Amino acid sequence: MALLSVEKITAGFGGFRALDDVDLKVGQGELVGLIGTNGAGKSTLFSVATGYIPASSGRVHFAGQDITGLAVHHRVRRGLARTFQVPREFSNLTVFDNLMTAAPEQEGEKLSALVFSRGKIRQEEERLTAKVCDVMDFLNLRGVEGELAGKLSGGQKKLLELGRLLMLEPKCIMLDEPFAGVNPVLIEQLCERVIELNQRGIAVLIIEHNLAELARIVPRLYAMDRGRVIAHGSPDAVLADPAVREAYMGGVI
Amino acid sequence: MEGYLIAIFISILIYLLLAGGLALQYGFTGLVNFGHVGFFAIGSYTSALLALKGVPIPISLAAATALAALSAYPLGMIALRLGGDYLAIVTLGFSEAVRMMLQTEEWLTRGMHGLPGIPRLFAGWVEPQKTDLLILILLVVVCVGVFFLIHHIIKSPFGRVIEAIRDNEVAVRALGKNPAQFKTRSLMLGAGIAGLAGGLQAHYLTFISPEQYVPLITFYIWIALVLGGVGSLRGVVMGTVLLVGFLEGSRFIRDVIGGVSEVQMASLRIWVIGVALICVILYRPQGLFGSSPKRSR
Amino acid sequence: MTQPMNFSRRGFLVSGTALAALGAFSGSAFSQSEKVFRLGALNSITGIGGPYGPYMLEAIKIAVAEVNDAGGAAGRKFQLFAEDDQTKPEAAVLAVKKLIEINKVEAVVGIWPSSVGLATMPITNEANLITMNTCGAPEMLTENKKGLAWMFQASNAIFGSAFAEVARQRGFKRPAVMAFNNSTFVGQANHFKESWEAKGGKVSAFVIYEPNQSSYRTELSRVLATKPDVISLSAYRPDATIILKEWCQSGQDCKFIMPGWTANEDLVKALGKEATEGIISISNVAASQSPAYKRFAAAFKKVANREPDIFAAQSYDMVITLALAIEATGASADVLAINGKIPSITSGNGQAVTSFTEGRDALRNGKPVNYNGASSRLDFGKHGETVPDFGVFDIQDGNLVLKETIPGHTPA
Amino acid sequence: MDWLSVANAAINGIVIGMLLALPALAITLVFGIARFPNAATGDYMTLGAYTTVASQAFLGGSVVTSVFGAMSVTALVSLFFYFWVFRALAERSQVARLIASIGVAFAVRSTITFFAGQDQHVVDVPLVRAWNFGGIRLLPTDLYILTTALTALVIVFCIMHLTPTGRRMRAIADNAELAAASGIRSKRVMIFLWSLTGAFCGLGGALLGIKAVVVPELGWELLMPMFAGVILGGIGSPVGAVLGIVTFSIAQEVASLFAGPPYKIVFAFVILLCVLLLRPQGMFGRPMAAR
Repeated sequence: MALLSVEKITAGFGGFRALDDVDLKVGQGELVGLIGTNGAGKSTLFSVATGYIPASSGRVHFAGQDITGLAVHHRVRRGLARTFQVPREFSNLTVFDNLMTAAPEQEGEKLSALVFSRGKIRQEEERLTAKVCDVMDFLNLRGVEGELAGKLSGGQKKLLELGRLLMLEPKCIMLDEPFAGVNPVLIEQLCERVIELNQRGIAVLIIEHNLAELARIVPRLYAMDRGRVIAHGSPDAVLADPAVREAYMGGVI
Repeated sequence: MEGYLIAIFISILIYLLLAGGLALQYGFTGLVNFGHVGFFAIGSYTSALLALKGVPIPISLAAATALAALSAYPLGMIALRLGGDYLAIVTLGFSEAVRMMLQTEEWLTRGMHGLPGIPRLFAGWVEPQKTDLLILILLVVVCVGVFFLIHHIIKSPFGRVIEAIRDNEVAVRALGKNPAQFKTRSLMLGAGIAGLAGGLQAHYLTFISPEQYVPLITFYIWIALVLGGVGSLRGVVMGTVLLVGFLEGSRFIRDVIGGVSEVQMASLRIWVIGVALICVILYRPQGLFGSSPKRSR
Repeated sequence: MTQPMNFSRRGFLVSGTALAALGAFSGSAFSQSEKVFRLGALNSITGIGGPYGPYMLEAIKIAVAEVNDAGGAAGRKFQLFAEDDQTKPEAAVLAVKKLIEINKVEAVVGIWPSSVGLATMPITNEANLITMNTCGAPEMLTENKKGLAWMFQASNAIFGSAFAEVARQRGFKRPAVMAFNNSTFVGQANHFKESWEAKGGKVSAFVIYEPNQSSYRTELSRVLATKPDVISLSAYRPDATIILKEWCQSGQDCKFIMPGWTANEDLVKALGKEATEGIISISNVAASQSPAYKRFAAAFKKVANREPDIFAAQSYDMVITLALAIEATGASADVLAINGKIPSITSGNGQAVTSFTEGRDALRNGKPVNYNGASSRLDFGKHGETVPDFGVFDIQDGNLVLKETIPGHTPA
Repeated sequence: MDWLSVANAAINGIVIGMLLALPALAITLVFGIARFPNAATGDYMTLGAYTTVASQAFLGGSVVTSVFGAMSVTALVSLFFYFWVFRALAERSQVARLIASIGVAFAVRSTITFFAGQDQHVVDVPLVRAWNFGGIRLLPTDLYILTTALTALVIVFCIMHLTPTGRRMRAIADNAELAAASGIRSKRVMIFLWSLTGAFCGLGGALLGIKAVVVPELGWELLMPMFAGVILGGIGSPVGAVLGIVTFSIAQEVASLFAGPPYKIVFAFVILLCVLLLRPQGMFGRPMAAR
């Protein structure tokens, strides 16, 4: 039984069909890649799966439940989390606060608690601080903990976004081009972390343009073109698929 | 002399409360509220009407705060569904709707005739000349309290989330939090503070009428925020002092320089505000007294 | 939190000191002479009062000059301090505090809207200041608890019933009412309706409109649809201009009764003779006949290059009345004593006078006087209200022509 | 309420709506291209009205030449503020530009009142009687205004669809990033945009001055209904702005027959809210995709 399964999804705006009858499955603890040219519908698929864009038909199932009609935040609370193509850091907050904010279901987010259970909040903050430190150690963000997130480099922002997801303790993470605009050293580091997370049992779905890097780490791959899934299977099989070669500029990969 | 200074400070402090509420909404949550004066009006009329019915002033002030905050709830629900761009026009429309209601529902508000004879704060406690001083002291206490509260809120986990919403709402949703919930609360908090300011003003002026609650008041508060700097409480305080100080201080300019007619002076005053606003935004985006926003821990 | 509060405290101190310095400056500059009466003018220079306030201030300046040129009242010269209330109560409160605290004025004249009158009354009462205004709200009378406020404009109630009286005398059968939505005009409209219906008539339409619109055609059509033979139009000049323009274009026949401060030469200038022909304009008095008015109008024209409106005339009278009261009480009298003299120098069987010098000379000869002003005979009721005679004018070929004078009376 | 008064109210709404369509179009174009609600729009109109009065009084020109004069003056002022203020704020937040435009509004209006005072002025045009068609009244003046507004709108739509600059303008309004990527030079477009919107505000103000009276708050007071109309039509959509403001004006006028004049604004506002809740992008706006 798949953890995330997208079934016969169609979506579009205006007269334009961004997704056309798309099926996609990510199993428990699996590491899956998603490739395609610009405008193939990859990011739109992410947005439909996570609830940012409504599907005009089709269903989304997660952990055995139909989540098609759920709001974004409800899906996240069930363990389905994503990053964005362009990093969406909280630019005027420090790296530390970015991570602290990400922790789910905090007592201190309730206004009444600010008055009535201040002790509880203090304990909670201490517990979360420890967790944030773990995450920062894991992602090597210790040195920049007090920096404003807006001042980080592109690669560090991607790490930070990954860190925020980790604070959520998700079951499945969807990474939208995590390596784009990141220097090679950091890519290496990011790759390792993603693999390590996957080994801890978190399912991962990655959109990536860097096919070489992707083929190296994922055992299974989907390819999309013009809103449809045109191939899926092992990286070698997908990359050899004529339809995929055709979509990628007449076979030059 | 002292009496006049007290009056100016009272007026500064009332604006300061309004600015504090708006700072919470815009400066820290990113809500573009252009109907702040509507909450101010609701507070004024609630407290005044209750007090005229014989309700003790502390209770009527509490009611004013509560009702202003509650009135923000449905507004938030509607406006937040529509998304950021629309909040400005929806809130502006709301404040005009409130004013029209105050003008029209004569059975309740006496319409354009206004409400005279509102019980004054501390009336009968001391000799009449001293009540203003007591009101000033009360306002200072209230302001310090409210700003302490705002400070406390923005340093809390709740504050972290609203600032995150200001910076990137989409990402907050990606963290499993419902921004609408936080935004509604921030809107209500700010509205409640404005309502309290309204109640205090009513019991200070002892006369209120719908003409006092025009959108210009909202714009003045925005100007104060932008002049001082949005992202910090220090900027908010300084911006308000500067604006009200200028509006009032410009009376003296004419006494001193002369040669400018009253009509021209009024035009000049607005002109200076307009040009100052442009220049601050162009050349000092963080405001005259603001530093770039940063959370300290 | 310590940070922001420190700063705000410093801000308070800095601005406070600056203001104190300025206050000391303006105070010291003017206080050499003891024989001065410090007079505050609180006018609506900007805001809705913008078309009237600046001219009221001009009128006050003319009167002040007249008194000072004659050597002052009981030897005391007027020293004028002018402030703009922006036609807003909360701005007025600060302005009046400044006049009291910094300029140490002993009387405030020229208050125009009722909202400002009502908002400043508690403050002026507390400071024992004489105030003279043109406010028409009935609450002014009840709030005038110390008897220090003097209403130079007839109250809405008196105005409204005078309108109804004129409508009846002219033989109209189906009057309609249109009014600008503010306390003065809504009050007038209500009293028109009441006093018309009290004598068994019916009002064909009753419309209160919102100001600041670019067209009032829908409101006007609603009134015209009931085919009234006369419309009681309580309006200011900008909205009256639009409404009359639209009425004229509609081609429907009907007359208008309007307050004199709107239906005057300026309105004719804005609209032309055709649209204003036959408008019935009601003012406090047969103003143009009074010598006080003639003298004032001549002086006013020199400065402002136009006829004074009724508010300007009232503002002029405020200063002259005050000057005569000071003259009657003597140089060393305090404010309350001066206030006490106001009724006796404006009514009673004293010698009728129409200017300050005339009144002063009579008073110096020990004769009682009765000042008949540029705006009305100025007889004050027991709450400080004027109950003037009304002059009924027709606009004919662009000129105001006096048709009759009717006595005003307070409705029961 | 009989149908005659409803019809007359609707006609009045159409005239006011068409008149306001000119500045509303300016608002929506600025919103689409420069990306902010320009609060100075109202005071550009006021400037247009005052310029018409002034050129009539001092230069003694006819109404038509005065109106053209007003259009050029507002276009120049609009360009001036583009070069001084809005160009420099292109990279800043929407709210920054909005607040700056409030500053511009204050500066323009106070400059006018400094020289012209607070009192009202009128544009000198002869009064003409209405034509009466069985109770439905049509004003010749209104027809002139309607024709002028329509002509101006047709011209601008032609410009936007037929000239290269106009096409560039629409491309930027559609998608600024894409337009920049495909090498559209936006400076010329911006100059064109600001002079066009300035001229339109000036024309709208002048026409309003002819229809009503010229007071300092003339344009400022109309900001709310104009923004509401633009939103109703869908922000950034030129056709939407015109239809939106006309619909809004008709709704306001007809509403005042039923709800009473003071609630006119409230009622029109409720309509706006309902439309937005059902169709958040406005009547003619396109839904925006999040990326």
